[in-house]
Order: sequence, then structure tokens, then C-alpha cells
Amino acid sequence: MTECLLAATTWLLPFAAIDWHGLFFLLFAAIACGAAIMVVLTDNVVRMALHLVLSLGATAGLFFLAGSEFVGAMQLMIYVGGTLVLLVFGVMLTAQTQLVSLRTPAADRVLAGILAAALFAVLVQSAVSVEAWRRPGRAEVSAPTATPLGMALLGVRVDGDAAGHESRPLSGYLLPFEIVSVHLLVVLIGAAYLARAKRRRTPRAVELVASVDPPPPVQTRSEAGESASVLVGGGR
Amino acid sequence: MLIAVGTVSVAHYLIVGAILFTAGIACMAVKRNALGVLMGIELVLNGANLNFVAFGSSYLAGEGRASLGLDGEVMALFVILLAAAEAAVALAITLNFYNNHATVDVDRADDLRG
Amino acid sequence: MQGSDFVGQLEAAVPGAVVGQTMEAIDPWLEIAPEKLLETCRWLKESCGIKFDGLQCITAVDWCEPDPKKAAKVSWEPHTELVYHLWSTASRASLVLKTKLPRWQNDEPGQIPEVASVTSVWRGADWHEREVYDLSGVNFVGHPDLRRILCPEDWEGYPLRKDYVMPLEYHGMRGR
Amino acid sequence: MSQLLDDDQRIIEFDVRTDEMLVNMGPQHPSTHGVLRLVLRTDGEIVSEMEPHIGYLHRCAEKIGENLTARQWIPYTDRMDYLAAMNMNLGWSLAVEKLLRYEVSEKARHLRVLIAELNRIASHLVGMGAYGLDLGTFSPFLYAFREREKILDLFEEACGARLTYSYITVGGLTADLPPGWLERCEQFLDQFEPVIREYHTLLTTNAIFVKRTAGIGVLSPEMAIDYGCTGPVLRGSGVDIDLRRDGESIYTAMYDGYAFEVAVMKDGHYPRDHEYPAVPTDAVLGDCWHRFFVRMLEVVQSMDLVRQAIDRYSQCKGPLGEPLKLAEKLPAGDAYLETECPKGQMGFYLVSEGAAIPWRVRARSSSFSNLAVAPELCRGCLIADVPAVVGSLDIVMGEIDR
Amino acid sequence: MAEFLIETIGLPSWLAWTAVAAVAAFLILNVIAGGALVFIWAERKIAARIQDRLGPTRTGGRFGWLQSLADGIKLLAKEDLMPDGADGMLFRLAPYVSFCASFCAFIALPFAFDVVGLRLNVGVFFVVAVLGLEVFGVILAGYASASKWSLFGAMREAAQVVSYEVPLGMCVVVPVMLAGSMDLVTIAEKQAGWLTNWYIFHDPFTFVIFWVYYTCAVASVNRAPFDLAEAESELVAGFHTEYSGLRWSFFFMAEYGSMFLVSALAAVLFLGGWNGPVPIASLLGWSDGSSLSAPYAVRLLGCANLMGKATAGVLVMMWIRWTLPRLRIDQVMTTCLKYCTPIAALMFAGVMLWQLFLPGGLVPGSRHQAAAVREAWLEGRGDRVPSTNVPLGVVPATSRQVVGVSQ
Repeated sequence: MTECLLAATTWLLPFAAIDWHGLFFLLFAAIACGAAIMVVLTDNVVRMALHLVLSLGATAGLFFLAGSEFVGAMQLMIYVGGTLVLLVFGVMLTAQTQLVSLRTPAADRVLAGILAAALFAVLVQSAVSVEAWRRPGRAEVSAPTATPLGMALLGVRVDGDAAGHESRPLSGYLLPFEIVSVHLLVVLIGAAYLARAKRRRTPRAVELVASVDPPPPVQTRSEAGESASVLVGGGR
Repeated sequence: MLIAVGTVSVAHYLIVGAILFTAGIACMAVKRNALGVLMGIELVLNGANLNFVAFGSSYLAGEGRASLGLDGEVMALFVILLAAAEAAVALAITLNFYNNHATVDVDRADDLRG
Repeated sequence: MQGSDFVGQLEAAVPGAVVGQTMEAIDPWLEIAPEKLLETCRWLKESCGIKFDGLQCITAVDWCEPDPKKAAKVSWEPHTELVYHLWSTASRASLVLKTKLPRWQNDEPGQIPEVASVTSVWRGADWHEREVYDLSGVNFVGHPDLRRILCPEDWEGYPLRKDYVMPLEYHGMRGR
Repeated sequence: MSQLLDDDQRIIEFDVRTDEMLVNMGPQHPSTHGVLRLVLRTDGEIVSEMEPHIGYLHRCAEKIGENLTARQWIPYTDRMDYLAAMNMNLGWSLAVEKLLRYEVSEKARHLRVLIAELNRIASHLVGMGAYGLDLGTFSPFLYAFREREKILDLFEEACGARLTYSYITVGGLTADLPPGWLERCEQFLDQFEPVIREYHTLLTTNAIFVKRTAGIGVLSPEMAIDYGCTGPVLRGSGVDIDLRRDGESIYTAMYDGYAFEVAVMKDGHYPRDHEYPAVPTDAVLGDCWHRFFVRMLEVVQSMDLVRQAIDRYSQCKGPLGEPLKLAEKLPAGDAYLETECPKGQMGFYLVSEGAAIPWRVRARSSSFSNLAVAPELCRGCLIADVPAVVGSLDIVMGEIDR
Repeated sequence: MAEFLIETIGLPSWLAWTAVAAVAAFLILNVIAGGALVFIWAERKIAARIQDRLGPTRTGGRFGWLQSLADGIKLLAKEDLMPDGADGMLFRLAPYVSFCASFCAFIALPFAFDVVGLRLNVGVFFVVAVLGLEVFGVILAGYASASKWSLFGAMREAAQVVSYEVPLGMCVVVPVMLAGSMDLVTIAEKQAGWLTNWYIFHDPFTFVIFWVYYTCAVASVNRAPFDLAEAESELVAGFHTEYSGLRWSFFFMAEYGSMFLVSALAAVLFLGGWNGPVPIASLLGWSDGSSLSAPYAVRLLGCANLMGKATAGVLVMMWIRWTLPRLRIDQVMTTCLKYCTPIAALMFAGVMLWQLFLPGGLVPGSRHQAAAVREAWLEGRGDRVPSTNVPLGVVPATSRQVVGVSQ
């Protein structure tokens, strides 16, 4: 029974093994490029933001495919989760109805198109020219782990063999790591300064009350007695 | 556990990087909305990132070819970090500009004052 | 301080204010001249011996008998009466002031009578006066924001007047 | 170039211009109590100005009052503050009796106190539950209603209705209590005693509740008196006024011989505050927390009053006495009387020309003035504070719009 | 399982792997869908119990357990309307973005030793990153519904989730530091053994960090006292005011999915993942739970452990929701910036110092030699990832690669 099942499947699906890596690469590349082009084409700034999110998400997928998982996760978290949320906030704050879709005159668009096409041709020609880059990658490679990257950032290169030659010890990235963290701190403080609360909230009612003196001494029942018309003869 | 890297080679990554790069440039050139320009910058940076990772990837490194090794990944890491910082500052400037001129139209930002 | 002393003090402070007084009613009240009303209220709240700092209620009573047969037997002639109930939180004393206003300003229907607004004396009077304006048609001069409060903004007529006729339809809804 | 110059010239302030949004909350809003529309002018989260629009529930009960005799108008007073219908009936009956100079029998007087105070407990329970709902927690609402149902069962046995009773009427009450009612009422009070103490843990001492209400919507005593606020809103700001003790003689005569303390904070202390949770540190006198706490204390105060009323009522011998005829002729003249209802002082004013049908009927609603102060309290607060402030005023739209 | 398909049935290997992937995806989807169904019913029952009433009893059998099915059918039957001012594409896309974000974080979650969608080396980092994407769904929904109220809700929620990601990130780093690797499977493995091996009892700092993590998790999932986005008392229903029917149910599913995910993450990071309080597997003599030849019963026990802990976390969230009132937006922000972040930072420093001076942790003999990892790498062994599920590439040759377990 298994033989006929095997025959059926091979008859139905001729190729023996799918190159998964290639398939997923094409999928993510298609999404990334398609969304990037859509970003250029759409006028509605909110749609642009959405397409940008899709494009960067697909790029994160490409990073995973290329074996650098840490960079892929970092891209998802910092770039898409942080920077683009910031961008969308910016879009929300400024996207009043009349600003949502600003159209550029047709002349500039044509000019930009020509410029882009020329640039693209140059880049592709240079990408394809080097023969070494065209050969497919190594057949078997061990699954990636983040430890060498983590160690490298601490200044200890544990992936010596990857560099191929032992003569020159590889330098860790501790110094740039510290510089970037200080740099981010500076940017954080700068952004906080730019966005500081511009307008004091109108003084809360609490402060208003504090300035008012306590209530007048109210006589207790014994002196005041029930309320009665002041015009009645017995008024106090 | 071994991973066979099929027919995908560095060139494919470079082409995708190129597409992203040119889309970014075109976006910067075409858009009148300041935020559109910012998005163009993000695309350009991502194009560059893709190339870094492609060269640094142990999967795609053919025998005997000088691969960037870990440098590519770390470089991509720093680009992502600094792009976040850059976006924050760029947005702060754009919003302040919007606040003063009630518009983010790049063509209207012609006087240097304020 | 006898009731009459109080009225004496009031007259000394605001001459010509007290037009009439009724002591033996269940709630004795003073009748105040409309033009002296604001001055009296300010005196009552600020400088009078018993500080009337609480305005309980402002009511408009429409004295008018629509059908002619009963109108003949009635002892009063048609007018609108504003009743102010005041209260002193310190000494628990209450006071009722009444002012008589013509039903329509110099008697042409449609022109509502006018009186000074006491919102400057008691902030609470703001909504009470808007309700009296809305339902009984009395224009309070000096009111910060005199609009209808209970009926819709574009409602015509003053429902609590005796001679008020319910409109046939309002925005397509059948009245009667 | 519209540079936003702050009053301090040196610092050129600029702000991301978010234009003032006109946002309206209601009239179908889940948090406002009934059909109330609040128009908020907000700048981002901060409410710069709030304006309530009322009148959605306006039935012009006063115009109808000019075509009905005094006793026929009782059901209309039920529909004003439908959460405390008994107190409304009592207010109108006393006003008419004041005009008629009519004295009800001793037994009827005590029964009226008993029923009115029970209704006050029910009304405050709804106030507590609805306030929890405003601040986002759903459970206290159901606990409050569980206890309120028991009170409504007692009312149903007494007068057959659960919400709009028309039980207290001009000249006494429509019917005497069924046998065994007093024992059931006492059982309810005995089991309710520990429960109401437990309810303090639900909201009063809840850290987030305190954070949301302490120091919010502070009402100074002068502003309260000036705006004519009454009841728990006034007592929450420290003004010691309670008509059951300071009201007109005809009303305070009902409470003659009843020992009770007014639930107000006098020089830093509430009556018997050793039994209740302490006032949180950042609660300012006159804020939402104090208004809520005064209502919780009044529930306990009313329970004592009901117990005393039960003893006095059971000691009275003789019949309850019949209420006045349906079309009782009213003497010429006018009368105004305010009574202490759960939401505040509810005043009824009637003018009569000597006929059975009054010439003019006027109802002065407590929530009407309490709501008038809301725009003052909400200026400068956050959007999330608006339901907290409006909820603390415990308003009922039926009473405001009449 | 793939080998089984390849040898016995002789399917072409790629078809076998697609089948395996399909089964895995189906299982994970059911975990969420099934979880959502159970949690809908559980939420109603718990709310009822807290409010001293019965909750659904009549729908299906005695305890009303079909109630969630009834809700589902109602949602399906309801008409999916869209406000006319809405931006069509974004309006339709928002719920799916939100759902995909919370769904695809489940890939890296280990239910038992080898029962994991994809054993990512950067597992924790990946899950936290993907959780951050959920905010896009909300922003798009808020913006696309074109109504003032939903925009308010969306902005509030976005600000809250983005600001709570900071303390959440810090809390998540502590177990990573203890285990020496970001791989969720390694973290859970290192907590095997008795209850005392769990990271929550590792030292006082991690105990506090667990509670800070749980608060930030509740906030970043928009539940209970922090649910500003759909604060019904102020804004009518926050960002999903305009949604109804199936689209609304996707938002609902996303919320329950991420609630379950966040509690499961807490279980894996702090409460020993699939290791029960008592190491039954090793006590009963079955081979060490973490080796591959263990019978499936051990894996089943592992799954039960993790699901139990995660469900406990979700039930606590529901319990909190029905007892506490809602915080104001500025109070939520102050708790985040003034309380959660500083405490998380302090505890982070505390755990670092603790690692230096007491690497063995409170209970001597537990195996947390983070430093060991460094030596392993330096000697060239490296912590080869001992797992058989090949993430993406397919080994064309029939050679099987024997797995070396590095412990």
C-alpha cells in the first residue's frame, strides 16, 4: 500500500526536495520590496506608515533567514516596535484631514523616477558583477546562537575560527557599545528637553482651596434652633 | 544540526537591499510630507542594514571568501540603535516645525527663521 | 430682634424697597419693588445682621385666569410674581421675598418682563433663573448666560404660563 | 507665527499644537447617571471647561400639578428622585399638611420616619454602587444591589411597589404595616450591620479608589453654600447642616426624641470615627472621597434611626389614621417646606386659591443645585476625573429635569 | 515525527516537513482558540463568584460551559459594520495585525522539553519584541475608526504599552542573566528539580522582580486596573468602539491570547516552565526529563505543568480585574516611570551582585553556573543547540545528525 501511495505523491509532485531557504527568502523579499514600493506610491501618510511597518517586518524575516537571529529580533523590537511607533505618533499628531495626503507635482515625480531607476541599475550591476558573491552559501552550517555576538559585545571574540586567520586577534566591540549607550542617553535627554511640558496645567482646584480660610464657625443646634421665618414675632 | 543553504546567495540579498535603498531615495525625493521623508530615510537605512547582514552571515559565506563575520551583524545592530535615536530627534524637529507653521509640508519650510 | 424691627432695618438700609408685608401667613413674606430687588438681596447677603447666604429657590407664579367667566370673580389683576426663598445657614433663619412683575413688558404680548438678575449675589441663582426664564418667561438682566435649560433651545412659548397653548408639532413630532 | 508666549517672557514656550477638542460625553454615556450630556472642551487630556446639558428627562410635572389635587400629584413626586421615592412623597405631604395646618397621628409620624430612613439606606447603596461603576470596578455595584433588594422586599410587603411607592400621602400613609413586618425589618438590620462595615473594604479603603478620589473635585464650603448645594455634598465640605435637626419645626417635630449625630467632619473628626477606616492622608475636606464617606456614614446613622422608629412605632397604640380625602379643599395662601432627602434638601412650594386643585406647584430639586457646581469642580481636571466628580455628586436626572 | 513520516510512509521529505509544520501551527492555534474559549467561560464564572452570584448556568449542562460557544455564535452572527468615515483598508486590517502579533509570539514558547514551535536562540527577546507589535493593531483601529473617542483610546493605549515595555524588558533580562542564555528551553531546563530551583526562589531580588514583571505584564496586556484603552466610564469603549461581530472577536482573541502568553512567559522565566514543584519524572526513575528518549508521558506532564501555571496567572489577572477600580492615565504613567522602572533597575543590579557573590543561588548545589557557559565556549565546545527540530533548512542527504547533549 505504501508503494502506491509513494508513487501517487511523486507523480503528483515531481520535484523531490524544495529549497525552503530559497522559498522563504523569495516570500520575505517580495513582501519587503512590494511594501517599500507601496510606501513610495501611496499618498495617504497613514497608509505609508503601515506599508513601512510591513516592509521592515519582512526585512526582520530576511535577517532571521540570513542566520543573524539577534539582529532580526532587535530589528523587530527597536525598529518596528519603537521607531515606527514613534513615527506613527508623529503621523497621528500632524495628520489633520487636509495634511493627510499631499501630492507632489507630476514633473518632480517623473524626475525622481528616472533618478531611482538609474541608481537601481548601477547598484544591481555592481551586486551581480562580483562572481564570488553569486555562488550559493556553504552547504551545512551549525544553527546560529547569540552567544558569540554577546561575548563579542563584551570584548571577547569567541568566534575566532569564523574569521579564518588566527594571526590577527579580532577586537571586541566593547568601546563602540559604550559609546552608543552614552550617545543614546544624550539623545534621550535631548528629546525629553524638546518635549518638556510646555504649558502648566491650570492650577488644580486643590491649590485654590488651600488659599481659602476654614468655614465660618457654625452654631450647633442648641443656639440656632430650628429654622423659622425671621419675620415671625419670636425671631432671635 | 546542519542547515543546507540552497541556491540563495549574497547577490540575492544585495539586490533586495538595492530595491529598498532606491525605494528609500525615491520616497525622500517624492514626498512633500516631512514624515514621508523620514520614512524614506528609514528605508535607506534598512537597505544598508540588509547588505551588512548579508555579508556578515555565516550561512551565505562561501568557502575562502572574506566574509565580514560578526562585524556585519554588530554594524547592523548599531545602525538600528542609532536610527532610533535619529528618528527621535528628526520627529522632535518636525513636530516643532508643525507647531510653529501648522503644516508639515516640506516645500513650505523655506524661511530659515523659527 | 422682632420681625417688625427686621423690616425697619431693611427699610432703613434700602429705602423704598419694602412695598408690602404679610406677617400672619404660614410663610410670612415681604413684597419688594422690582427695581430695588438686587440692592435688597445684596444687603441681605452681605451687610444684614442675619447673613442670608443660601438661596433656596426662585419660583415664578403666573397670576392670570385665561377663561373670561372666572376672570371676572378673581380679586387680583393678572401679573407674574417672583418668589425668592432665602435661608441663613448660620442662624437657621428663612425669609420669603416676593416681587410683582407685569405679565408682558409694557403690556404687549410677546415682550417678557424684565428684572435684575441676582446671580452676582448668589452663584446658585444662575440655573434657577435660567429655568424661570425657560418655563415662565422672565428676562433676568445681567445674567451671564440666559438660555433655555430644560426645553430645547429652539422651543417657542413659555410652558408654565396659564395661557400657554401646546404647539401642534415640533420638528415633525405631533404635539396634540 | 503664533508663538505661545507664556506669561514669563524669558522662556519662549512652544507646544505641539493640539487644538482644543470639543468632546461630548453622553447623553447615552454609560457612566453619567441617566440622560445627562456633558460637553467638555479638552486640550489633550486636560478638561479646560465642562458644561452640562440637561432637560432630556423633562416631563413638566409642575404644569401637570396645576390640574391635579394634592393627593393625585403624589405619584409624580415618586418619579422625581426615583431612587428615594418615599422621601419625595414625605416632602410633598408635609408641605401640603403645612398649608392645611394638619397634624398626623403619633403612629403615622413614627412610621413615616421608619420608612423614610429605610429609603435613605437604599438610595445611598445605589449611590455607592454606581460610584464604583464610574471608577471602573463592577463588583461593589452588585453587592450594593444585593442589600437594596432586601429593602425593596420590605417596601413591597408594606405598599406593594418596589420603586415608585406613593405610600406616604397627604394626611398619613395609605396602609398600615402587615403583621410580622417589623420582625423582618429587624432581621434585615441585624444582618446588614456587619455587611455595611465590610463594604468599606470594597471601596473606601481601596488604594486605587483613594487615589482616584482623594483631592479630586474639591468643593470649598463657601462655594457649596453659594451654589445652594445641600445634603452629603454640603456635609462633605464640612458644613454642619442637616434639616432633620435644623429644618422647619413641622419637619423637625417628626424627628423629635430621636437621638442621632449629623455625619459631618467637625474639627477633624467624624462622629464615631473610631469604628470606621481612617481618613486617608491626601484626602482634602470637600473632595470626592469625603462626599462618598459621608454617605457611607449616613447609612449607619439611618440604621440607628430605623431601630428607634421601630421601638416607638410598636409602642403606639390605636389606629394609624386615615389620610385626607382625595379632593381635599386647600385654604388660600402658599407654603414652602424643605426636607432632608438622601441627595440633599428637596423643597416643595405650593400656592393655592382655595380650590382643591393648587394654583401653582414647584419642586426645588437638590441634585439641580448640586450639578450646577460640577463645571466649577471639573475645570482643569483630567477627562478620567469628570465621571469621578459627577459620580460623587450622586445626581439623579429625574429629579433635575422634573 | 518527520523521520517517522519519511521512513515508514516514505513521503518525500519536504511534504513530511510541511505536514509537521502544519500540525505544529494547528496545535498552537488551538492552544489560543481553546484557551480563549475556556477563559471566556472562566472570566464569567470568576466574576460571578466574586460578585456573589452564579454566572452562566443554563447554557449547556450544569455549569454553563457552552457559554463561550454561545458567545462565539453570537459574534459570528452579528453584522460587521464599518463607520462611513472610516479608512476601509486600515479598519479591516487592524484586528488581524493585533491577533497575528499575539499569535506569532507563541512560536517560541516551550510547552514541554521538546514541544516547542521553533527553538529560537533569542526566544525571550523575540517574544518581547513581538508583544510590542500588538500596539500597531490598536493604533490602526483607533485611527481608522475616525471617531474622537477611539482616537483617544488608541493614543492612551499606545503610550501605555510603549512605556511599559521598558520595565518589562528589564524584568525579562534577569532570568536570562541567571540562565546565561536567552533560549527559553535552556531557561526552563535550568529550573528543573525541586521547587527551590525555580528562579522566583533563587534570591530575594528575583522574587520582587517576578511581581514587578507581573504588574508590567498586566499593564502591557491592558487588563484590570490599567485598562485605560477601553475605559468604558470615560471613553465609550476605547479603540474598538466601532467594531462588532467577527472583527471585534479578533481583538478579544488577541487580548486573551496575549494574556495567556504573558502568564506562560512568567511561568517559563520564573516558575520553572514545565518542571513541576516535585521532579516526578526523575523520582519515578524515568530517564532525566530533559533527554529525548523520555516517554511521551513526561512531555505530557510538562505541558500540563506549564498550562497549569499559565492558567493560574490568567485567573489571577481576572481576579484583579473584578476587584480593583481603574487607574487614571497619569497614575498609570507614574506607576510605570516612578515605580516599576526604578524597582526593576534596582533588582536587576541586585541580582547582578548576587550572581557575583553567590553564584550557587540561595539553595547550594543548584546548577546555575552561568560562568560555565563562558568556559564552554572558550574551549570550543560551545553550547551546540541540542535539538532535533531543524528550523528551516532541509537536510537533502539522508544522514542524521546525532545530537550531543552539552550538560
